Amino acid sequence: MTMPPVLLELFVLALGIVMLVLESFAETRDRKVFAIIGIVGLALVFLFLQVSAPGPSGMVSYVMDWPAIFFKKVSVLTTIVVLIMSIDYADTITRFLPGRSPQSGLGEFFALPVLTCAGMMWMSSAIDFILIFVSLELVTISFYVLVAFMRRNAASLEAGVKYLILSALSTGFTVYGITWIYGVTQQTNLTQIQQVLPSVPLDNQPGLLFGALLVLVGLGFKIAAAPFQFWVPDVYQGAPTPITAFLSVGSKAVGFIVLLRVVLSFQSLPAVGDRLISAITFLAAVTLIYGNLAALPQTNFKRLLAYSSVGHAGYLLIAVAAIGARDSGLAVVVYLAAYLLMTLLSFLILVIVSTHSQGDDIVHFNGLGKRSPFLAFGLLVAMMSLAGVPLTAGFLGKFLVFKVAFETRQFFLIALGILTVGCGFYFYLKVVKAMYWQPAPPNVTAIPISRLSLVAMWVMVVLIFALGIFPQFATGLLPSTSP
Amino acid sequence: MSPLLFWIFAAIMLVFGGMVVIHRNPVASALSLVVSFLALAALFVSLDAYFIGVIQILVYAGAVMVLFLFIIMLLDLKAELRRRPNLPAVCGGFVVIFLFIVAIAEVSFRFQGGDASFQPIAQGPQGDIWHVGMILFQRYNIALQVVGTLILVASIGVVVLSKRELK
Amino acid sequence: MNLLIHLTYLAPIVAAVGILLGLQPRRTATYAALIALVSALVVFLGYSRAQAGFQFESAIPLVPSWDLKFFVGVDGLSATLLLLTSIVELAAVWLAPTVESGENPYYACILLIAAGAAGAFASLDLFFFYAFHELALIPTFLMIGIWGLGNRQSVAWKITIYLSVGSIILLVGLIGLYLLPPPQARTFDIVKLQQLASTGAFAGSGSKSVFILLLIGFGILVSLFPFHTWAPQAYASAPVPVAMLHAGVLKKFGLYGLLRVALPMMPEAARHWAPLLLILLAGNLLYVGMATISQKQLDLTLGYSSVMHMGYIFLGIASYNVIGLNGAALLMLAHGLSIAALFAMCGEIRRQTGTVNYLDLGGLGTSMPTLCFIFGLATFASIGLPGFANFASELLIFFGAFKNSAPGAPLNEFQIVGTIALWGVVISTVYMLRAYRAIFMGERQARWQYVKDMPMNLGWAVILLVGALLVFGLLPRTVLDAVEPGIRLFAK
Amino acid sequence: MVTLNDYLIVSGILFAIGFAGVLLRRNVIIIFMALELMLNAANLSLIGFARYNVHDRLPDYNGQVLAFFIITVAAAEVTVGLAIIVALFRARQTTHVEDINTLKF
Amino acid sequence: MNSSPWIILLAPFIATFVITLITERFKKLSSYISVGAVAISFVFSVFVFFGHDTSGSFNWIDLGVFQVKIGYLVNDLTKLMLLVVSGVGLLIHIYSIGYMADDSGRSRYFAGLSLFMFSMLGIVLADNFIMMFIFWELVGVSSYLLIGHWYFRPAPPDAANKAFLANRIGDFGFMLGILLVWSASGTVSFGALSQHWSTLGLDPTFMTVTALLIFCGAVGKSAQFPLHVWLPDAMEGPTPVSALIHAATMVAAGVFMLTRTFFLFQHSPIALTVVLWIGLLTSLLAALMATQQDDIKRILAYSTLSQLGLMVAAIGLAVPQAAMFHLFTHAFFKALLFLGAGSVIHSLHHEQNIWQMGGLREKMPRTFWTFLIGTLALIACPPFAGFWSKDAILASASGNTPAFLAIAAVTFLTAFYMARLFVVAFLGEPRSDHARHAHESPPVMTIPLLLLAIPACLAGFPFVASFFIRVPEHEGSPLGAIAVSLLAFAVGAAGGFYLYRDRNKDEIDIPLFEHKFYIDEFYSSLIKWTVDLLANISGFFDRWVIDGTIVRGLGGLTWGSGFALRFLQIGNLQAYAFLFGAGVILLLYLVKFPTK
Repeated sequence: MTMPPVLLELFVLALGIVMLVLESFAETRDRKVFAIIGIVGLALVFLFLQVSAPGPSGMVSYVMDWPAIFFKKVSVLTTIVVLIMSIDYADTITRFLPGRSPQSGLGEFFALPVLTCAGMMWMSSAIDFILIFVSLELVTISFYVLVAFMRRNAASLEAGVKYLILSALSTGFTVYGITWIYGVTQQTNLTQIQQVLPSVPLDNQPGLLFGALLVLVGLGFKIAAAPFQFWVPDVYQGAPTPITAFLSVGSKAVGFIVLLRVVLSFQSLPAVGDRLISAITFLAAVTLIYGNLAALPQTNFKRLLAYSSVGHAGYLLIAVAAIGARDSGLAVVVYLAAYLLMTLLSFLILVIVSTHSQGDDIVHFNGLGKRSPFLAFGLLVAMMSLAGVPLTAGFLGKFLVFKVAFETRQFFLIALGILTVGCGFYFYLKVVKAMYWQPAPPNVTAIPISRLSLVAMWVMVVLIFALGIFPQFATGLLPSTSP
Repeated sequence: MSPLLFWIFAAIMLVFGGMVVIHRNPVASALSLVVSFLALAALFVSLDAYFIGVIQILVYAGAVMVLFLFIIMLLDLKAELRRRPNLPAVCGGFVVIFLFIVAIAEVSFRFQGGDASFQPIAQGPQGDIWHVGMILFQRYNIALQVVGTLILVASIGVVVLSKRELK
Repeated sequence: MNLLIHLTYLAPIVAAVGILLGLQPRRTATYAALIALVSALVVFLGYSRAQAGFQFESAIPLVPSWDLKFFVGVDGLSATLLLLTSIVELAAVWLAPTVESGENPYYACILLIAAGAAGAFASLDLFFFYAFHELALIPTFLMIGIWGLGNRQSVAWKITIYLSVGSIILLVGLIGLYLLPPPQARTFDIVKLQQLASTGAFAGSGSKSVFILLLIGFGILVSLFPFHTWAPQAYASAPVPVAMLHAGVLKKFGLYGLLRVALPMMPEAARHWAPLLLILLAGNLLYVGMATISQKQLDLTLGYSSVMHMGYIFLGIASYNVIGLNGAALLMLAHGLSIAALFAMCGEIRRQTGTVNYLDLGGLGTSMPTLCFIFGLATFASIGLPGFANFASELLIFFGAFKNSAPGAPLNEFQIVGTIALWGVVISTVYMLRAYRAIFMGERQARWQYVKDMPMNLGWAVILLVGALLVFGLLPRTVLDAVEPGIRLFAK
Repeated sequence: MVTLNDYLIVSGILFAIGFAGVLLRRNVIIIFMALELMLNAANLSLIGFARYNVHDRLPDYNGQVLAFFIITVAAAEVTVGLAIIVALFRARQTTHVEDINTLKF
Repeated sequence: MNSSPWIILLAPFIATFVITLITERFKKLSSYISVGAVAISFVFSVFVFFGHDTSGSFNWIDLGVFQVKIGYLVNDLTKLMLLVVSGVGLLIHIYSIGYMADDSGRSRYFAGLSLFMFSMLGIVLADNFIMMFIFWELVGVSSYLLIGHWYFRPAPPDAANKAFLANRIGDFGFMLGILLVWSASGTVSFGALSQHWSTLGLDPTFMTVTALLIFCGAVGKSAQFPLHVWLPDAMEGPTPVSALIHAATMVAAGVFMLTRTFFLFQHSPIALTVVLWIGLLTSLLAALMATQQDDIKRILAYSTLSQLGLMVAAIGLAVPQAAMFHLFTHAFFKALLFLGAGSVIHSLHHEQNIWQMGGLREKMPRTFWTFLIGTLALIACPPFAGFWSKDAILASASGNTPAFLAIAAVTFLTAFYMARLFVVAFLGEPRSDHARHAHESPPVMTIPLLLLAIPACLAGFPFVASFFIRVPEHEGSPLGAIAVSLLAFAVGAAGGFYLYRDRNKDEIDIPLFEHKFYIDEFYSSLIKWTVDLLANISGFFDRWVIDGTIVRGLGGLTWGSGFALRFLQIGNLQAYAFLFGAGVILLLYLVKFPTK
């Protein structure tokens, strides 16, 4: 494709603006059409991405390499699924969003994710701290709005405030960290930083490490790594469910691409790079423990997924900590691809079920196996994959993570991984248990599913198995094995 | 800039920064913040960053602070009630803050050349605003677009979040 | 011909999907199991004993850069275990009781468990070897949780968590194994790995830690002492087909893994860890054996006995010579058949009387003579009486253990544990005969007079199992001649 | 003579003051102000570094550009943040952090 | 006729299968199949008897480095045993047709009998240890099945379990011995071992231990002290079974095996001594116990024990020929006695207490006379068969005074208790209704009695015996031995006769003997305090410590820490900010450059 890559983001941006404009002219029309427009537009973008190859971008702060394309795809795909979910969730949104017409505000709810998607796509390509910072903030600020979107819903607002304050705090640290990195290296561009790092004098290395660690803190916040994860359960629970899905997949994914790029460029100065790796190891350990252990007693499915999101960040961090291994980048990528599928699938079904049964506790899934076997099956597949049962995508991710960890001799993390996988089986199967073991509450009916969601669900189920059974799909994601 | 002026402005900035935290009345805090930011703008100027200094005054002291004050007035926030301080939390907070300052001091003092004075710079034909602009529109053009989007998103967000509720 | 082997796991998977989509469960499952059995039988009989090595190979390359393929094929050992799988599968499907609600998922789960086992035995690729086995974990969880008995929920949790932790340890071990050779030689191909092993690629210092990971991982899956406590209660609470498939077939995966992966590739590490394994398996034999004696219910007795019998197989494996390993291989088959038959009949007793407690039962032989007779045969098989395959294999295991010594030398550790194993035969006699006596013999209580003999479907299922035991017991060479060449490749 | 260290230390203290505000104040709006202090502290360091790194007898304007972006972003953040806080106040009649704790565990 | 041994072996095996699988419902047919099979075996045994010594085998298991062979080794010993086993077996099969005529489980019974014949013939034919062990076990199984034939009563299954377990304990030693033999020599073939065992240069202790372990097998199977307890209980089975298995053949298998493997003992004096004294101890104890029993079959059972003890003692005296000779004669007269007792029991509607009998002489003349012949043979009355064989043992003990005295004492006791049995059961007045209405058994039962009475009379005469067996030559002075033997016999028989003539109840009451030296009680408390206790401790430990405490504890600990971790998530924004800051500090101080 000869189209300048940067145009893709602009296209997405235009798409979002078009949706906004349409919103303002649509008086009584069904706003769900906007979401369909967004989905179609993003699907086009996805197809473009599918056929575009990496190449020079002609810009210093923006690259178009394989990871960039991959993470752009992740962003687009996530947004598509989020939009599909949003359609199902629209009724809940409008309930908490009074306006002139019954659907007022929905257009923004569909358009903002598209704009956020543009931010994520920029972030996937960013190799300059300035661009990283602004696109990160674009994503963050959209999320402020989206999380607090249901402004009649106290929980949504509370989540919004918590996210706002903590995210701004982490931004403060990130900025301070970037400042120090810039101060020591005199550069904001990662490629140039990588080049000048070996010549950083010994006295400046602590400052460099200080900056890098603070950046790590900020990114750790985005990817929900302990001990910077405290916002996650509360915000996930309070936010509108599609946005929770968006947060847990999109925000995390772009956090990881930036983290990978940063960590990788710091490898050129082992004194700092290795310390950064040990910091990540520490984060990985704490994250694994916290995410998986604290999930054990959960009874709310959304919070459970929040803790699970933290737990998976732990596994991903293992892969990042094993950056020295050949397939480390691949491990992150594959794990994220798997994580995307299984988490979005879980959220999709959560949206459908919770819309129907007015609640998102695990008990609301009781007897789902009997009430709606296909939904239950979809969720079963998602849970299996999250727990890491072989022949699903989640297993492939865990497999690669353990592989790279073994290659770099991260035995402590492996031991923790073993323990936490066991915990994971427990809390994921709790949902399975509710669906299949428990009797359904009396006088419930089968849950209606929109055709779009059904298609999306089956596509993801098939993809989960496809990725698990044919790993070449996954390895094909990233031909050059490291970003 | 002479060291004296630097220290004066630095002191103003820190003291009023502290006032933001200490004052129980939100309005006082906000006004202290304005003063602190003005001093900060002076420090920017002392670093030959005139453009940033101006922006700081325009955006922060001008726009942001007005917004803050406006909201405080709008919500009619009263002074915080004196609540019993949670002693362990306060102590913990101070320990964390202290350790953080120590960490910053350590890396700062180790910074090579940190104790040397700044190299003089030439006053070229173009002011710093020219340089900043060149970089902004050439090298970081794309970032500028992103920021544009960001502001768009922010304005949509504000609209969505505070649209009047019509019955 | 090469495609037949695919049927052993594909037939049940396809049938399971079909059943989930609404096909008539019982008939579909039976046909699928029959197809699997016929193809396994053809593979077993068609396996050329003269050529040895892996046959019926077929591979689909997946990830060339890792040398990851979907690669199936059999040697004598896996052909035998495939046969075991499909026999037990057919029996389990055959005798599965009528389920009031959710008959479709019930049969689908049975088939999936069997398919997991079959796939694991057929795979010649480490990745799928592992993956297939764990695939069976979730159906097991569902089956025990939904259709189990007694304390089913906590039991389902326990077995699932326990086995998943075991599996993940195993996974780490397998990854370690994959990473042991130099990067350009790395492969998931078991055949290639075995060739690599003969060049000493795994002899490095890492092999010992990899081996212990594999040993513990496989050990947990096989209920090696002291990681055994999941097994008895799980089997007691599981629905009958699950107990049969799990205790009979799925559990053999760990042993198969040791024979297929751990031992051939890391012989030195195997010898290094043999003393530890000996101590642990002595725990299986003696300690678990004693614990079995103290059980007061048939299901728990069978569950514990199944744990105990793993000790023999481990002994065969620990002794690491042709005799012991062949014995272990044969005992895997024999134990699978006998424990499946026993669990099947235990389920029938419980179905009719509602109890398997020894104190409540007695004299059932009068009411159910056929069941009593076949149960007796299975009992004899499980305590290792000649005529049944269990005897031949235990015999080989004892000889294998005693092979590891210099003539006339004082007892070494193998012989001591061998002696314990021999005493284990007495222990198993004690508990099995006690059980048989308590259930079938003596005077019949009045309340059991309406108990009927077992139904036809169960009858044919257990006759299939016990008949196979007798055939292999009388003609052990049918199995051993196929297994032995593969074992001789790496053991003396 | 004013050195880079002086700026860095002052900036560090300002950052710490901001952080202290976040930790100690109960009013969300004040906390938000404190966060602005932190961002500005970062800016001070940034400009300091930019002035310190002299190329061709000119300061490194990259740092100033970054500072510019930070200011812009911070402004946008403030507007959205205040909108959320206002919405929260309307829903709950409070801006105290202790009252915002229905979501927990 | 090389296939003859195979036919001998397989005929009963096929019968077992056919009966079990096909003719289970046709009870008569089943019994004829069984008898027919044993008849085939007998006919071919006769062929083999007159044939040459042969051997042949095939590999049952072949692992290259290790083979398990199934083969036969036909020599004098084999021929004799084949004849005895199939001959006595045939008669007892025929007898069973009558005895079990109205038993509902007849097919099962005959299947068991055929299985037993198969296994016993397998032992006899075996040419190596492993094959012998295989059939050894099978004999145990068939014995278990037949003892437990009436499984719906409480006692037989218990007895069956006991028998099986005792055998298994013996087999434990036996197998261990086989393993040691094999690990030392690399072979299990009798042929190879008998030639090379003594030339392997093994440690004497090792040889002794090995021999004694092998002897364990015999202790179990031949019910020697301390594993003798099962045999009397085994009388719960149908009487023909007791005759065939627990008197004539199976229990003799131990002696046969010791003879077969005598090369192991030959060079190990300690082992021989142990064997001798185990045999003598068993013999004495059993004889003492027998004097106080009231059950006709039990008395015979104890006498079997006692006689087996003598045979074992003969092995211990290094005269296996004498043991075999006694085995040979004993098979006939003990089978005869049991069948006679069976005839009595059958006719008295399963009354087994001798004090409920009496006066059967007139009512059951054929049984009476044949039983008398059997008794005389057993108590070594010249010239009946038992006299000759027991004399041979006594003679070989002449160099060993304690052993000699013990054997003499056994002879005396045997004569005494058999006289007691005979007098009480057959003479005097009937003491119960059953006895009063007794009648002679049908010919299908009495003809085997008559046929067995012939060898019981004649088999001992050297000219007859030497046709079948190499009769041991008497060493030293046979006269003294004969004299002592005769004296002991005469005193015992006379004592028994006079003490119990016309008595209605036992005048002598020795609880120690009556309660079998309290050995059963001792065992059951031993089992209770060791096995069951250990089992319960293990069970408890497994349930509550390993599973309950460790496994569950770990699970609970994990869950609990998860629960505790949740309390960090208290919902307060500032707490999160604080934790965030603390995290930053932790990270900064954990990972930093060393300060200058």
